[in-house]
Amino acid sequence: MTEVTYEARQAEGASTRQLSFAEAIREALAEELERDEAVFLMGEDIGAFGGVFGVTSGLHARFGSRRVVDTPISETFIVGGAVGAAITGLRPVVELQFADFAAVAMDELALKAAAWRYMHGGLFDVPLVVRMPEGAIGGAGPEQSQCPEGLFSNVPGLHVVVPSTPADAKGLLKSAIRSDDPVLFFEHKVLYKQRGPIPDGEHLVPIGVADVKRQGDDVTIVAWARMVQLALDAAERLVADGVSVEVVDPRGLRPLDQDTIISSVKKTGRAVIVHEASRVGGPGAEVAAVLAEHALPWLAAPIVRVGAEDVPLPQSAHLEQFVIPNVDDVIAAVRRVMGHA
Amino acid sequence: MTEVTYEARQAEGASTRQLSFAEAIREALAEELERDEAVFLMGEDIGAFGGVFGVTSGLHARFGSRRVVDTPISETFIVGGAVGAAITGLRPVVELQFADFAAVAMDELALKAAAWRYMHGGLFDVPLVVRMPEGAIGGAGPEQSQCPEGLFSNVPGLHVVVPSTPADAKGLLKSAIRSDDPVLFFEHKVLYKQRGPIPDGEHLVPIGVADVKRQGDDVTIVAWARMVQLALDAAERLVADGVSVEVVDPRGLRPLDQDTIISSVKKTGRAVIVHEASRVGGPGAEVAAVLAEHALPWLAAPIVRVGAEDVPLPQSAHLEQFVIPNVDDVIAAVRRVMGHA
Amino acid sequence: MTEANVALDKQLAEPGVSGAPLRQLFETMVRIATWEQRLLQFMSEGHVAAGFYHPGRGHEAIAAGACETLRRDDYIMYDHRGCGHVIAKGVPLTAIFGDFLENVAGSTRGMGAGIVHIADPSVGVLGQSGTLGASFPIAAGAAFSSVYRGTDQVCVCFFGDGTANRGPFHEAANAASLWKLPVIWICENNGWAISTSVEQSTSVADLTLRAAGYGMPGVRIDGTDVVAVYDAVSEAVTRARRGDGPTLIEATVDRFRGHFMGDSESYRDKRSDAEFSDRDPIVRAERLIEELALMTQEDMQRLRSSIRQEVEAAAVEALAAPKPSRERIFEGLYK
Amino acid sequence: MTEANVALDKQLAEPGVSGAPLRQLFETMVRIATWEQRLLQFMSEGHVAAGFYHPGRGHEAIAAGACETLRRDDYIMYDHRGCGHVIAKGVPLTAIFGDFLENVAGSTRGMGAGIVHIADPSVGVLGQSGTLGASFPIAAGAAFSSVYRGTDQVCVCFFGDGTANRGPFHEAANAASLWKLPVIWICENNGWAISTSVEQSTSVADLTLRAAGYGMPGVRIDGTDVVAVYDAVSEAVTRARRGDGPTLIEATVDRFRGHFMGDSESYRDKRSDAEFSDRDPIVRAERLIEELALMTQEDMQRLRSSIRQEVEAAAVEALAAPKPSRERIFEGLYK
Ligand SMILES: Cc1ncc(C[n+]2csc(CCOP(=O)(O)OP(=O)(O)O)c2C)c(N)n1
Ligand SMILES: Cc1ncc(C[n+]2csc(CCOP(=O)(O)OP(=O)(O)O)c2C)c(N)n1
Ligand SMILES: [Mg+2]
Ligand SMILES: [Mg+2]
Repeated sequence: MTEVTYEARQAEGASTRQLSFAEAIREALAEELERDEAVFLMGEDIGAFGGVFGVTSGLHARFGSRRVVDTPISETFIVGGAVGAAITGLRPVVELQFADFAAVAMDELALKAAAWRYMHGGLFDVPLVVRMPEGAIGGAGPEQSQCPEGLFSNVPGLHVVVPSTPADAKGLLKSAIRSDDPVLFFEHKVLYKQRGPIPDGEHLVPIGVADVKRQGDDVTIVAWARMVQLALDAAERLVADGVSVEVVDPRGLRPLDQDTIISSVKKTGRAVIVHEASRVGGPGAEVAAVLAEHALPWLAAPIVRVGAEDVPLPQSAHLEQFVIPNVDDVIAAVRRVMGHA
Repeated sequence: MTEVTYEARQAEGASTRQLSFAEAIREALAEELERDEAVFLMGEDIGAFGGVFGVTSGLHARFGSRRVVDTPISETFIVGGAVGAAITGLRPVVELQFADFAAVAMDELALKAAAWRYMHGGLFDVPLVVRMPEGAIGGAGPEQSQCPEGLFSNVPGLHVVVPSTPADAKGLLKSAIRSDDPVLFFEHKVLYKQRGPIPDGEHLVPIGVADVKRQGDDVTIVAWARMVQLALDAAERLVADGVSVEVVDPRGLRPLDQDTIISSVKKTGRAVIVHEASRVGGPGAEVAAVLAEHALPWLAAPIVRVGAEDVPLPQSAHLEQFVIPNVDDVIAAVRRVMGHA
Repeated sequence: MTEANVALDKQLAEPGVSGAPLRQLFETMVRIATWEQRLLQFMSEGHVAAGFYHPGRGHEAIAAGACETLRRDDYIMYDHRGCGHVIAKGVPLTAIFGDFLENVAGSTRGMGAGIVHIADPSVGVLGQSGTLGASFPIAAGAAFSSVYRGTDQVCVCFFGDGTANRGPFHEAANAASLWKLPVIWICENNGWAISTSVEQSTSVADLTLRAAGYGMPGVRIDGTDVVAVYDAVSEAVTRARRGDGPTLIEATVDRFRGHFMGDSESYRDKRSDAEFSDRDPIVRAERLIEELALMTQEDMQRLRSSIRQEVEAAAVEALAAPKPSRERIFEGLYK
Repeated sequence: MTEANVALDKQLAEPGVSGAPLRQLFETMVRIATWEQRLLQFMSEGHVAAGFYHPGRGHEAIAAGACETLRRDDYIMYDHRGCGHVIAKGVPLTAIFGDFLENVAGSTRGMGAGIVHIADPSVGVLGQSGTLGASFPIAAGAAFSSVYRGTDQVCVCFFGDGTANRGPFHEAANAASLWKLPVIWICENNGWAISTSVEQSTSVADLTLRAAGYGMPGVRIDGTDVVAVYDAVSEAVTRARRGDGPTLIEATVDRFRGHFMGDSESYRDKRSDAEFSDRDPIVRAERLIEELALMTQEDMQRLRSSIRQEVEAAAVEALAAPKPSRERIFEGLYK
């Protein structure tokens, strides 16, 4: 497994194919289905229909209904059944149609998938991936728009992976499928159509390793999923202010790559944390806490968290925009930590 | 509604009755059942049996099966049904037999109870209390020992209440039952038998107001539920070291009484956060984040969080003790922030 | 088949119109379909986003027939398929348009419709759960509440065939039957859950087979026959009101416009126009009305055009309302 | 009642012992009961905490009869009631004692038993879910896995009457029947879930009425009759192995020692000794063995005492093992 660093990625960028985020995921699924007979997909409408976001499109035609399985609307079965399959030798990759539906299979995710091996003395592997399309898309409402990855920050036994680029999505998903541990894999729905370079050949990205998406000196923005693009846009616009922004994408929350985040903040002395989930009690808290524990003497300014307002996501697309963070919010936060408030 | 301050509580201490934590909860339930016909209790074995921890003992005999309702083992019905009752004029107080079972009713708690009013335009009240016995009791295992209050820190629409004394339990529960919002009410099982003074007469404690359980100058320990006693014990033992510890009990996580916590830390310059849930990604992160945002210049030392190890709670009582925090861990943390590490 | 099952089936097999107010049922169905037609126009005009609406065309008889048997203070829990339920239960058309237009004329005062949150306590419309299946326990809880409060309100819970396989059905159905709560479970079986056919998702061809497992009657009806719906639900409501508990009704029906607006339905066979009109509850009611000479073609035309006007007026009124300002997001969360 | 239902009932009504290996079944039951007796001694000696153990006395025939029909590589998901299932499936007694003693002799290598986590993949014991009901989908998933892998392993899922009302049953039962997965659902109906009687919790008196709702046979048997259990489960296993899908078996039984050790059972009527022995599966098997002259009283005594020795040896061996050190808590979480 080769670790893909920022520099390597930049270097290879030119020579590689362009795929959308959805295509990259599909390619990872196809490659792993091809490679390992124990891998199968299961979920609602993922078969001939290709999934409600088209991610698994074509896989049913290629691999057949034994490997790509449409299920009833039964999320506790989808996840719980996958746990049963995983502890008996298979490598299920299941899809919850919307990440929000984690709530109807919470026990299956947080206690069955996560703890089965541990509570049964290490006797089983649980090689299970749960793919979860997440995030606001303009009007899907509080039950089909959340970014619930933070719910699992406190669940030992799980890996929580949240890619922000097609290449990361492909490389991380392949690592997830090969992992003998359960992995929750969050895919921001807005990213599905975004394109980016994909390295040729076998491409694996290790779980739990952050990626510095942009280097800078004055302030560190920790952001993941769709917020990485916001952070990069903010960074670009802040160049005019003479502010040099570093963007660290942890690419997942569990394990959280504390070292990369801490080193970056030790260098810049300032931290802004950006996520789409609501700010109060949100997943950024852990990042802030880690910094308050390990980087306090280096912090030249209070940490600022940017996240959604402390309300459920309104189903009105008009109101939704007022709730989730935008690039201006990120810029304002950076200015605040820079003292330009 | 009278706010009960630390001083008031101390003053009245002498003249009041002593009740156990369980008795205090029972008294609150009885008083509210008596006061308001719309209040009813629902849960598994809470009727004639009095609940597996005996908390509702005697209430069925006094109020009958209309007001104190035994249910099937059906947690989605218990919580979801309570939402249905709450939006049609009743004030259900339901019990999940173990707080861990929140996981099997997560959608009902986090999206139905929490968001029903909001997503339906404010047209309904959801006066619902969910009582949840939580915490490690020596060998109940990973599915019957958790302190899952932190799962709800990021759920707008809920109140999250976690009392540590009989008086707080009574006063907060009564406020919770009278609230028109949904309240999750966590009761640490180890506290059930512990006794403390209860003010005579109507006793209400407002939700979202922290209580300074001990005053001190050098370091602030933020702790709740069973950990308050650990913090107080640690404080007592640290007197010998010449360390003066302030113990702030937020008495709940949502809303989090930031002001009290921030003021205390501004005074002491040092913060230790203690909870029984596991440390990584745990509920203490939000407290640390709030301090990193609002009290950074006052912090003389990095924040230290004390929580369970980052593993599920082993079902072995012998191993459990190595996982959850004890008073020595708290003392070590205080010494660390005091620089005696 | 349970006894009650057989009894009801027999009764429904009798020819004629029972006591159903056919004219009224027809009117409601036309109102539902006309409302949806106008919503589609809002979509093509760009006023409403199309992707989140799940058209109800073909399902009108279930909402109309069922709600006609209810009192204003009875409750319903509806689902994402169309807006027939809330229209039939009496939520003002302007309010429903306002929800889709995401403006303050909406029932949710600007929170929008989404998928789908419309509510009106004054007519017993309790709202919807976007996570399918969560409505089951809430419906049982509302029914519990009416018993507790000593009213005889009933609660109708509408859901799809796909949703029938969610676990909370089991918990809610057991509790409701155990305590003889006044719930009527109405499964609108349109044969599909998105792209997944009921044969692919469900271990029994007849969902009413599940009723006996809870000790309630199960009744399978043609959900495109508004009279059959009215009769079956009337019986179930009577039963529920007199304290005899829930009924499970499965109404078979056709999903005319795909799962969501724009669904190409590549996964299923195309149907002919004749097949559509045979499964069109409005066409079927029209035929019956003519047969029974309850109204002339002219009467029906007049009715249609007056409803078109009513709907148009509501649309115009709704469109005039403003969207809420940013502050709206902070309202209605806590008291 | 379904057809398969009737057929099985008829077969079970025939007198005689079918092909059941009664001697073996008796031995397994005695082993289960003797093991539990020794565990209680560990409790009174203070080696094991009493509060979390849910004694299985009275339920022995179900575990013994069911597991006797299985191959070593077949799977079981058991529940919290006693340790009959894991004993009958072949987990070494020493390992089970070791789990309760929280030491490294245990199957979970020192993690302890808890409520209850014992596992042994080498004999198909997949573990248990402390949140009741979560075993249903896991069992269906294991059965899915054997079909996927092209083996003919079956999975037996044991659960209580109270747990039967959890939602995941619905999802798992539907999926298992839909795909004809080799699962056997065995409900051990002891009439109680803690203090709540089955009448108070369940809307039907006969849980097998729920089978038809999934399109599977439902079989109700006397769970204190080990031969009836063996026969019913044999039939279900055959059916499952040949690809005809799940069966729901409800075995009625008596919970002899209360919900947990120390439960005063103030909530139910006291039973006489005669009532107990009539519902004692071991006493009943003894009577049958005598009747059929399969063994003499002496034979049985010898068997009992040899099992007592076997159990005692396991207890002694287990007790000698050390508790793990603190580092154990960091093992087995991630790979
Ligand atoms: C718990 C849950 N799972 C999946 C979905 C996504 N989803 C929305 S509509 C739908 C199909 C519903 O089918 P059915 O119940 O038959 O209703 P129909 O659309 O046919 O009217 C699905 C799977 C959801 N909203 N909630
Ligand atoms: C989801 C869940 N709810 C409640 C419990 C608590 N609980 C443990 S055993 C039990 C009773 C189970 O009754 P039953 O299924 O009939 O099994 P029995 O104890 O009678 O063998 C309950 C309620 C649990 N463990 N999990
Ligand atoms: Mg459908
Ligand atoms: Mg039982």
